Amino acid sequence: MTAPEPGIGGSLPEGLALEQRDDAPVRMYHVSKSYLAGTFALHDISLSFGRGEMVFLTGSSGAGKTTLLKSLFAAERPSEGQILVLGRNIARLEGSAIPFLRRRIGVVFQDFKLLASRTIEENVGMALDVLGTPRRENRQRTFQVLKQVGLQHRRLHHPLSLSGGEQQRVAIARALVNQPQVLLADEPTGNLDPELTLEIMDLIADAATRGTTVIVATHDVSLIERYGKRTIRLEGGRVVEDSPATGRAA
Amino acid sequence: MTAPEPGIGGSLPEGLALEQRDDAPVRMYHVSKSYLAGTFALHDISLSFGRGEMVFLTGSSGAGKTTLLKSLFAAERPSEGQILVLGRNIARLEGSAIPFLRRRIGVVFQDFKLLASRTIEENVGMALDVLGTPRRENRQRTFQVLKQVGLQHRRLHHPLSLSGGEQQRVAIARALVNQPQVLLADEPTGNLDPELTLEIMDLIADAATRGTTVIVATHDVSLIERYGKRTIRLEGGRVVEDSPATGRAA
Amino acid sequence: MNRVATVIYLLFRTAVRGLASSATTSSAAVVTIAITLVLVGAFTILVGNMRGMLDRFGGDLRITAYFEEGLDLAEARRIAGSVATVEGVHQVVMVTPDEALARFRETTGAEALLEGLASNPLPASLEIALLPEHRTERGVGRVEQALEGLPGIDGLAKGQEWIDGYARAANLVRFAALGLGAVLAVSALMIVSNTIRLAIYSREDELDILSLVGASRTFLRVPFLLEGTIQGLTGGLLAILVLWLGFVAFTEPIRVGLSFFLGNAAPRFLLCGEAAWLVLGGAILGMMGSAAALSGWRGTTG
Amino acid sequence: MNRVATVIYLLFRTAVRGLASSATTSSAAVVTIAITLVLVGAFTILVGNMRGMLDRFGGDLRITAYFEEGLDLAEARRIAGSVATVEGVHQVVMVTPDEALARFRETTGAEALLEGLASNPLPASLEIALLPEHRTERGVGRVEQALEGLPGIDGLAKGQEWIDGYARAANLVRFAALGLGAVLAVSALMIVSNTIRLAIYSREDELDILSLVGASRTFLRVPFLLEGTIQGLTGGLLAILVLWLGFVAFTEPIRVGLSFFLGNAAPRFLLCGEAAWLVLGGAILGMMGSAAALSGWRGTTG
Ligand SMILES: Nc1ncnc2c1ncn2[C@@H]1O[C@H](COP(=O)(O)OP(=O)(O)OP(=O)(O)O)[C@@H](O)[C@H]1O
Ligand SMILES: Nc1ncnc2c1ncn2[C@@H]1O[C@H](COP(=O)(O)OP(=O)(O)OP(=O)(O)O)[C@@H](O)[C@H]1O
Ligand SMILES: [Mg+2]
Ligand SMILES: [Mg+2]
Repeated sequence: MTAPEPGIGGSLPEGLALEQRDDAPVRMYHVSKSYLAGTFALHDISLSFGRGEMVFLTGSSGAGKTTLLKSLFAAERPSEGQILVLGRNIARLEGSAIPFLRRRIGVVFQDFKLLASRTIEENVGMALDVLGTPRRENRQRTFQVLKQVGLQHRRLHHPLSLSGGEQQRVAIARALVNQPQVLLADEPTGNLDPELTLEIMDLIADAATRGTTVIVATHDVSLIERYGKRTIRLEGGRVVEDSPATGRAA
Repeated sequence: MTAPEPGIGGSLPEGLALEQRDDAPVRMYHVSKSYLAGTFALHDISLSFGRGEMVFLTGSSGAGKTTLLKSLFAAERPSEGQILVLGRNIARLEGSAIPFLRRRIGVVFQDFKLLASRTIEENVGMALDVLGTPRRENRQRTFQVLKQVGLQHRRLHHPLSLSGGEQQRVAIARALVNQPQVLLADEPTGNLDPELTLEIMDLIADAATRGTTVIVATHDVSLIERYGKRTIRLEGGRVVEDSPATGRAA
Repeated sequence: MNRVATVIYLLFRTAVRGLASSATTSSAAVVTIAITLVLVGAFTILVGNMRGMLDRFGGDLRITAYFEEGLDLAEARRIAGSVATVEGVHQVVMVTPDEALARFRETTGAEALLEGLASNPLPASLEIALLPEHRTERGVGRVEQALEGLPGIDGLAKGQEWIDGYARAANLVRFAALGLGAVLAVSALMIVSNTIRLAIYSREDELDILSLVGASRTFLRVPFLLEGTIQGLTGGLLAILVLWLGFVAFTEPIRVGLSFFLGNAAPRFLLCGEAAWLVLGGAILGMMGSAAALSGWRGTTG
Repeated sequence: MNRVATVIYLLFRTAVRGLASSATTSSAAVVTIAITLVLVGAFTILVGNMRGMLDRFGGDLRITAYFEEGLDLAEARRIAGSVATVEGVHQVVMVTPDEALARFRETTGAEALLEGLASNPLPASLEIALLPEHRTERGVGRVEQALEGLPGIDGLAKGQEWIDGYARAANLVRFAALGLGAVLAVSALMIVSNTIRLAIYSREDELDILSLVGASRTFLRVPFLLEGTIQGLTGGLLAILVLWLGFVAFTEPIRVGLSFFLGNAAPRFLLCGEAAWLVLGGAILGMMGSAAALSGWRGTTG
């Protein structure tokens, strides 16, 4: 598939598609990213993700899923192209504006990125601290979200004393706690057993029904099949497949 | 299931079973592990793993899989019970003997444990360095195993510039490079796509056919079904199922 | 307003948590800072005491002006009065011929020299003491010059060796204090900032993760600056404590030895102002060290 | 044998890689060590030069022994010879009455004193210089005692003020050097070991991972000890360089000022042995610091 040009022109069906895109919280135009000269982690990617949309991002190891997600919260700058997230152009964003953008985006990192020196509660509350949330509210919301991922009883422990799957759930709780407008989850269930995977994915899907744009990178084919959401497949940094949600007409 | 007592006695079928266990490289007798008073990460586990045997360890998040594996390479000491690995009693092993045991065990850590400051080649070669392997042989074997996991072209890069799946494969390469007698793999395919998962699992299964005792902790049901090997299910630190390989009579 | 209070609370809490969670690193840093400041403090105490000694020591320095023979007392008084107004003169004492003779007998063993004399051949003289800052060759020169023209003054004895010796010693101490003091100050600055830097290096992950969850520049940096300041402050207080203990422990047993060159003056500890500067300096150094370390941290945006 | 060579090669390679991979941390540690050693070195240079000055300064110190009037030259020589054998005596010079008179005229302004005399009333004397380590009240006392019984000696002039001044200054410098030197040595030890400790804290993951892949105690520790040693060594060499540059840069412009109290002696840098000790000390401190840091590391076995 070829990516549509940004702008206003085009035939009616194109125009409709563009209209949907124009207020989409996440839009990528011809984005390329090259870490090493001559190779591309992302290659000319144009995609748009609507409000309340939930999308699966799949593709083999090294296809560029993580890089795509990183570019959306300004952890990597694209080598080429424009990225609009919540109305801001990431390619042109000043360093000082990045934190404000990130506070509206929840991220589940592939490697969790929990602070070993802080308790679970503190790790999750961190996402509220940076917003200046009052103490009491912070504790309440942290407790709530930890309960949702089934870890409220571990809230005073430290990440290193948690199992892999428990750590992953803490990472998910931190991404959800401040009710972000965009939720990026990188392989969020790689360390969870099948039942927990469904529970957690339901939590994530819930966020989408509340209007959050959700992008989930995953290798789990059964998960993709089960949810029947829009699925984008990357291969060598290119979009090789963009199948709409099975609930909608193709 | 109740665990058989260690020792020589018992009826004929028991005796046979014991005979198999007596030269098994990995044996656990009534092993319990408690991190926090009153809770058990492992509870009265007695298991034995034979030479060349490949076993899947499964169970929900926090069931004790990682703890079981850790106890086998002396990263955690059991609170109770005896563990015999390659003829050594881990519960009684002096600190100075631990490195010698670990050099004969390959481990794929759930969180990879790669050194960010060293190249891929150095990370893999590390397992040979500790054996005092000459430089030339080290490089050859490192290259060979990196090729097997499809990463020989990245050997001079650093772990942080690799994708999650690539890092996982480096961790697997490091566990395989010194041809260990026991291979412990903790969720080794959590970050790999389905095709790569099979390729890598074949590599791991190959080690078993060469006589290595292989224990793989995984949540991936399709993997367990596909290989049809002996599968042990943990729940709350107890063995709740120990189904033999489907190739053998139950 | 409530939000600002919350943010300030959070910044402090983050700093305190940071200190608590990296207790080993923090305490290593605090110890290093304390040691550095102990050095600075010990040096200050030493120089302070040496200055005091030199002052007392130099207080014995005298220029003697001999009067012409037969000068009457009133005239001698007048001259003494005018000498007292010369710049750098601290005190003028008149010595009569009899006093001079008594002293001469005492200080030289050469009594034979005076045995054959019927009358006292020694003249009356003025003993001129200088202000501390004028106890130099130049200061002496100035007095000399002022006395030169005066009628009734016959000659001068400058105790040249004394002046030389004193000026040398005083310069030596001043020069040493200045040189070592400068080296020490720069060293303290670099050691403290380097130590805090090392302490922060081991926590880069913290900076990375906070930045990834959307911590602003302020939220990211202020807690670390606070931590550095607290560490510096603690180091400073610790240094004062160690210095005080050391001072008490050391000066007591060697009081006898000390009294030899301190006279009956007591060795003095840091002045209040000096101690305050030491603690404040620690805090400032700690903060500056943190700032330097933070400026070296490259954020998570490529 | 080949295996041993391989292991040694690996240990060194691991150390070098460790240094390279933690370049910022390592260089911060090296700089801190260098600064600490610069302090120690600057102090050594200063004390060395002060000692030198005091020696020259104290070289002027003389005890004068006056002969009885009319003693013949041969007898005076004999006495001089026996005085030269007294413990602590460095040199004995005989001063004839004529020389004494010339000097007296020069040093005191009180020429009037001698005008009325027909013959020279001053006796011949011996000027006795003491060895540096005997220029104390005790040393003078010993000479005094030795001279007391001798026939032909009429009296002694000790230049008491001189001795007091000199002894005070010398004690001051010695005491200060000892005190500050001790504080400095302990500080250097702690700063270096603390710095290396901080540098290692930021690399605990490395220790953990190496231990998990089966690194023996030796393989785990030796590279870190080597790293510490190399850092200490580099810091020591750097310190020597900085000191030398500082020495050259500072002594030249203030040579005039220096010559005032150094006389025409040149200020001296560290002696070779001192410099070697500084570098060696750095290496030893670095190694000890690593050892301390490693002993604080709790392994991966629970
Ligand atoms: N910092 C970096 N420097 C150099 N190359 C990088 C860097 N980060 C990623 N890459 C490379 O870019 C490619 C895409 O990486 P990315 O992490 O996006 O893959 P992915 O789709 O997330 O893979 P996985 O499923 O294994 O996590 C990979 O080949 C990776 O090695
Ligand atoms: N160091 C520790 N201190 C305290 N509790 C611990 C520690 N390590 C593990 N635990 C707890 O022990 C239980 C078993 O942990 P383990 O890591 O073995 O689970 P797991 O089966 O590997 O789970 P997962 O599939 O999520 O990796 C968990 O509840 C975990 O929180
Ligand atoms: Mg990825
Ligand atoms: Mg686990």
